[in-house]
Amino acid sequence: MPRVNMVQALNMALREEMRRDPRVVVLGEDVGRRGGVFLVTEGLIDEFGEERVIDTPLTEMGIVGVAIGMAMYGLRPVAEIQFIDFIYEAFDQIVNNAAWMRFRSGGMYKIPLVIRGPCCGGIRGGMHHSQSNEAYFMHTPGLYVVMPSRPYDAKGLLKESIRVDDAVIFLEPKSVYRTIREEVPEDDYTVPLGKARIVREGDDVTLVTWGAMVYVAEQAAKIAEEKHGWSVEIIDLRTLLPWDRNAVISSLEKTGRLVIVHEARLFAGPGAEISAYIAENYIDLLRGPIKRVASYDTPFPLVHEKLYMPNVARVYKALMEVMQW
Amino acid sequence: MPRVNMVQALNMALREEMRRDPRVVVLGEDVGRRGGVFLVTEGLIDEFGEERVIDTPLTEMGIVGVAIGMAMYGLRPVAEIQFIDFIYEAFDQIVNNAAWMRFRSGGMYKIPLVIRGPCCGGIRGGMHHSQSNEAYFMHTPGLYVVMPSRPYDAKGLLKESIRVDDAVIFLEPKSVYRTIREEVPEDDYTVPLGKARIVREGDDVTLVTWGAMVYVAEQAAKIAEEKHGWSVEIIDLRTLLPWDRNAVISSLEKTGRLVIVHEARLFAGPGAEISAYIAENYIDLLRGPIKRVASYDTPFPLVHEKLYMPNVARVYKALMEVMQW
Amino acid sequence: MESHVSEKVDLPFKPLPPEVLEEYSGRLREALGLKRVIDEEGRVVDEGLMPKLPPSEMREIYEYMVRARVIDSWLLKLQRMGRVALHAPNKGQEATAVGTAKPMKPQDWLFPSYRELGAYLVRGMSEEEILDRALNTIDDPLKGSDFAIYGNRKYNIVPAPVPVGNQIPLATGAAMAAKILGHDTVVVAMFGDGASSRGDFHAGLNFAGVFKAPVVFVLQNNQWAISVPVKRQTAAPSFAIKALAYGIPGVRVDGNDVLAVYSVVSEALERARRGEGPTLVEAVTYRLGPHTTADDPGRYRSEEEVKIAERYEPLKRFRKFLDSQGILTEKEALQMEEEWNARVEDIVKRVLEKPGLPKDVFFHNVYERRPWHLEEEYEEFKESLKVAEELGLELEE
Amino acid sequence: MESHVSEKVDLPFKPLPPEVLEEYSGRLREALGLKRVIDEEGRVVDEGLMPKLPPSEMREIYEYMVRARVIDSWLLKLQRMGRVALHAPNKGQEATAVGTAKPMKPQDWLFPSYRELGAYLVRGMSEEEILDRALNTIDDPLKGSDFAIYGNRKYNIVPAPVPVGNQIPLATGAAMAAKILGHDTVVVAMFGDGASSRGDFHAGLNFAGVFKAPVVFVLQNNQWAISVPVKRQTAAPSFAIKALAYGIPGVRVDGNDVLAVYSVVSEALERARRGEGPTLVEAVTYRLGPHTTADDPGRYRSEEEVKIAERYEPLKRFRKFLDSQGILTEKEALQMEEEWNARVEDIVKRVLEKPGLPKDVFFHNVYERRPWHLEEEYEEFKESLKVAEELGLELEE
Ligand SMILES: Cc1ncc(C[n+]2csc(CCOP(=O)(O)OP(=O)(O)O)c2C)c(N)n1
Ligand SMILES: Cc1ncc(C[n+]2csc(CCOP(=O)(O)OP(=O)(O)O)c2C)c(N)n1
Ligand SMILES: [Mg+2]
Ligand SMILES: [Mg+2]
Repeated sequence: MPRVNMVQALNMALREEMRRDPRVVVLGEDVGRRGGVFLVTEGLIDEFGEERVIDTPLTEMGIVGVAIGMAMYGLRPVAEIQFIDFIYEAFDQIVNNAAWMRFRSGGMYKIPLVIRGPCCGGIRGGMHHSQSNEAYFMHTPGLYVVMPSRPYDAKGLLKESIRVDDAVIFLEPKSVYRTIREEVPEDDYTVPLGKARIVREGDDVTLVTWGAMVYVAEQAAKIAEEKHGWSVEIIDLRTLLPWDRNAVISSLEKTGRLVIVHEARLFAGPGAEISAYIAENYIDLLRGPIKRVASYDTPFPLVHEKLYMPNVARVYKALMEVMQW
Repeated sequence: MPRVNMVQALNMALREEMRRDPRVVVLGEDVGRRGGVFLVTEGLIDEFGEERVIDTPLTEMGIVGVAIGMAMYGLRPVAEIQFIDFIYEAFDQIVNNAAWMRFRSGGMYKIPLVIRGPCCGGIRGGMHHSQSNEAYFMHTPGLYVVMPSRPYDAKGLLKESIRVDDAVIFLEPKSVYRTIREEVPEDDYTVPLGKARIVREGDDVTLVTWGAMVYVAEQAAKIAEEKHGWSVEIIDLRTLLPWDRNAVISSLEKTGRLVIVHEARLFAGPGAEISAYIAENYIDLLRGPIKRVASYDTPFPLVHEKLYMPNVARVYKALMEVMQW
Repeated sequence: MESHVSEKVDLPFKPLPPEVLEEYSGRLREALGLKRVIDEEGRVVDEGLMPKLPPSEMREIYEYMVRARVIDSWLLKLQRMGRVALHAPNKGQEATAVGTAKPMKPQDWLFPSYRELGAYLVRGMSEEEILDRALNTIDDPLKGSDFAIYGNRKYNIVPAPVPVGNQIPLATGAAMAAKILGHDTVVVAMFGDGASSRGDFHAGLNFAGVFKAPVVFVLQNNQWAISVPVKRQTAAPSFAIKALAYGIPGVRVDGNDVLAVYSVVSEALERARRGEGPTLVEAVTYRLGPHTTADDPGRYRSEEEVKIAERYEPLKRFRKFLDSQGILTEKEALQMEEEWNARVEDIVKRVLEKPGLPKDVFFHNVYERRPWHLEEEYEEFKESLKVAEELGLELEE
Repeated sequence: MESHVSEKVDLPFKPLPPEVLEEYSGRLREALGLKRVIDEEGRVVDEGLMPKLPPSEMREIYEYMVRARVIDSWLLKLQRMGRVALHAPNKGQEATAVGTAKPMKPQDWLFPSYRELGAYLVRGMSEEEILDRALNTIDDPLKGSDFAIYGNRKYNIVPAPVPVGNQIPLATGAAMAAKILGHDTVVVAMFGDGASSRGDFHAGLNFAGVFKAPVVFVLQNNQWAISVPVKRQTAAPSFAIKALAYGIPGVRVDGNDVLAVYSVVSEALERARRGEGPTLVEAVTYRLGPHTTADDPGRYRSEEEVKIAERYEPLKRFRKFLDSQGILTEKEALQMEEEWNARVEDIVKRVLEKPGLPKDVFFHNVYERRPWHLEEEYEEFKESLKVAEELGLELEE
């Protein structure tokens, strides 16, 4: 089994799916000869040609709109948004057409579309190369929202996303693109949407997170363990819409304490739903209040991004707080 | 004091502000001769002329983008979105320019802009004339998000929104436009942003809501009172970003029970933040879990909308549930 | 690596070659002209553009226009009775709708806007289906999703979006897909003058030009976008000229002349089918009715204006032509209209009797499989109906 | 009620009058031609278009181009040293940036993109301020908000958006505001060929046409949008032709000929100032460097192509002209460049010593007044710094 990084794993997924199914096409800015600015689509144009690996004009509204039309007609497009921060021009297309065409048409048309792109901070990307905007999509029924944290999941989730018959927003934490390497099977496997992964087992606190925050959480958990002997169970949700309630509940049955960590902003952010849902429906499982750690409610700054995003100190502080209970 | 409906109150607010400050201009589709499709801008073109009451081409991206440029230059534009459901084409402009220009420019440019339009259901408007999409804007720092429920507030909040030096998303529940009439002063008064209104005092349950749901809440509260003698305190938040935490906490100090009712969809919706925030920080005030009542996580349907949105039965049911504690 | 040095780097620092100027001068003329086959009195003014159709088909075309007019007036009536949520009348624009759909093949796809009754009929949708849709009966193919839209996969008609114009890039995408799959399919997108201002128009036409997609864009310039006149929509002298911005041909045609629309759209369909790419057709027409049943045009346009526009009314005009050609007399035409009126009246009666959609209809067709939270909400929904019953609450009016 | 019967209802059913065709034929020629004052050897080819500038100003223009080149190369160096997050080199495009900004008046507003160093300098921004920005020192006027953007209210330069092109409708809006307020202000928006595909371009130019806004759009066609060549951006034969879609003039100019750019932009500014509305200027140029410091152009374009493009390099070309006119010898020009290089080196040293922005900088400038939840987060932030200290954690690298 090759040891690959996330970019390579994503590339494998695309290549395998394009081989398997001639209806799969890739489109976006610079996905062809350039192979994407992060090289996720590298080499695909050589194997599949310009008809299936399509460099487009510079408009996210156009890329997504055209991809929806392709999906309706019978292709299975994977549309790349060069940085997910640029997706807002396509917001109308995503909400009104990608997410709601099935409903609008009484179920006659489906949109098997993946909209994928690098998200999240940690590479000094500033306001528009760093965002975690999953909350906007989580509030949009008809979509799936996915974010892998490691190469294995990236490949399996992307393959699965290409196969489902609804539109998927597929967010790739770019700070992980080349930093994590692991063994990834060359066979055809998928990771189901809506299933979390237990990153680390533990009995004292449940820490729910996803994307690059998995690694920050691991560091904070290690410190907590070393300093206090607490064992932290870390759950990587992997899919945000729908999120894996059962995984969280099972863990809470052991721990009774919940910390949610995400890179998206706090206010009306993705963690709010999880926190509210658990406190509303599973209060009996909780020893004390839930704690969210998130980016602050400001635009994403170029400077001091590590202070802006959840960092080890902030996660550790949250663990300390919930362990009071 | 004249007894007016919300459309008239909004019209008064615009007229007064335009008289007071020559920098205030109105723009949007059909706002001129047509007076807006709901007549909120009726007659303004006669008093202020085509230069200040501007019928625009059909593009929300253009309306909002141009309005932002106007605001930067020194005007105080009020941009109408004909139905708030059509705002998504402008999402990039709203997030990246209206909300974040102050930040991007290190505080050098401010955007005194109001983006207003009819929202919410109840008039058989179907998928695209019924939405409550405040959650998308609540997750966007730099914005204020406002929704009045009655003519008096509509006038005072709109005037205040025109005067603040940040961008305001001003949502008008169209089912209330002509159904509620009340005395509205002809003088210059404003209602501050971020301050809730106690619609009805009560000791047993706190019901937090806004917009047209205030009236559904009132009916449900009446039934609960009649049937069980429970007294329900209803809080109309009026501003969602920021929301009036103090009003909610003071009420919870009495009641210890919280129901949140909104027309927006449940999942990752506006109520999630309020529910999560209270349960995370004020658990001691709560006798039992919070309950959210919201529209279902589907697109807004043309048929059976009264079953889709929170209705009296659903709110009553929620009150029953929290009164178990 | 494919170098594009010679055409791309050397060239840009020179004026474009004279052939380009010539080609675009020709396009400019088409974009600023007006193609017509018959004038407002039904007299033939351009034999060359006359579609080669047998009398029976001419008659059929007229019949579609009549049927569009008849069902339009019934929808208006039903809206006034409170049975239809909203209707966007197509009175005055029947020639464009029918002239566009008629030359399309069954495998072609149509992405209409909300004002194309004539086109739906031509593609096989029946009055009954239109009424099922408008009245949201149990047979509504779109299951009560939105108002004023019609569509059915059976006829390759994609239900329109209510947000103006966002079907345009979808049409381009479908056409690109058809091309990639090697299908003999052409896609047609219909929309209004107002839609031309949207980002979607820009993206849709630009992609179509770049990828030579087999798509025909039919812009119905009916002079108004609700109360906004075309001069407020664009400073360009025509909408067809916008095609030049995308490197595609743009043709301005009299949209109230069904034969001219038929001809121009036929040619555009054939170009697309031959692999020569997209065309923008501007059909100049006039909306004789209100924007929708919720509109009050008296606020923004004069009756005088409408009266002038009525001179160009497409049915009367085509009828005069048919009469003069001995294809259909005025009397036969009148009779045809009466017959359809009677037929539709019967259908209306029948459809009004049908039950509505089930109460839980909106819980379907959100996803292929409902996620757990929606499933939970569905359970809560069913319980809430019981609570309502217990309380004796009438939740719907 | 203003009736627009005669011009609006009667007219559309006719071809447009011949004057319109004539006017647009002229516009078509401008949009497909190429205005130049000097050729690549610096020889005058169009005396009529030669701006009437004294030698001192010609010299000054060259000096701005040199300064742009010098600061550009320093930013590249600093990026490679890891001190600048990202830089978008403007090498090869100096003539467009300087030629656009030079004829602007101080009260005019500039909405640039991220590649306009020459324009910032002309409007008064110093190398020191550029470096403060790029290095995010304590004096960074944009307070560490985003990379690769520059702006300052002092100079009426609005910091560019990193999302390509969304400044275009803002520019139109500012111009409309200036017109409403009766100010003698013209607004200039600069952007690339790629930006022309965005909905914002469409909306911004369309509004400008409809409202005759005093705005000049300078589209820098540098042949590439990262790896996407212009033929993939549009099927139109030029970008200037897109102006016709908005009823405004479009002029294609040699963007590597600073005198031609100066002339064409001057004229467009004057038109706007006279109340005659907007102009689209397509400046044909070439990006000689990588897209940004994160790019690898070897993946998508050949060195051969870049070599050909270098023949048109704007500094050398203008230098030849200045030399031939006796305004500035090649030697003086070289010396000028060395001087600036030395000067900037000193500034760089000084700026590198400056402290950075305070840790809490991002909590400012979100709102005029921080709402309570952000205030709470600010408190949490301060505490988290203490926790980090206690733990001995180094949070920033
Ligand atoms: C994105 C969007 N904005 C606004 C509206 C409200 N609206 C409905 S139809 C219409 C005018 C459309 O004009 P046009 O495109 O010319 O089509 P017509 O109605 O004349 O056929 C407007 C503004 C909408 N439906 N969608
Ligand atoms: C909306 C948006 N999409 C994608 C990008 C990524 N991106 C940055 S620059 C660029 C190309 C821009 O090309 P052009 O407009 O020609 O300007 P140039 O860089 O050539 O000066 C792209 C795709 C972006 N910044 N914004
Ligand atoms: Mg119209
Ligand atoms: Mg470019």
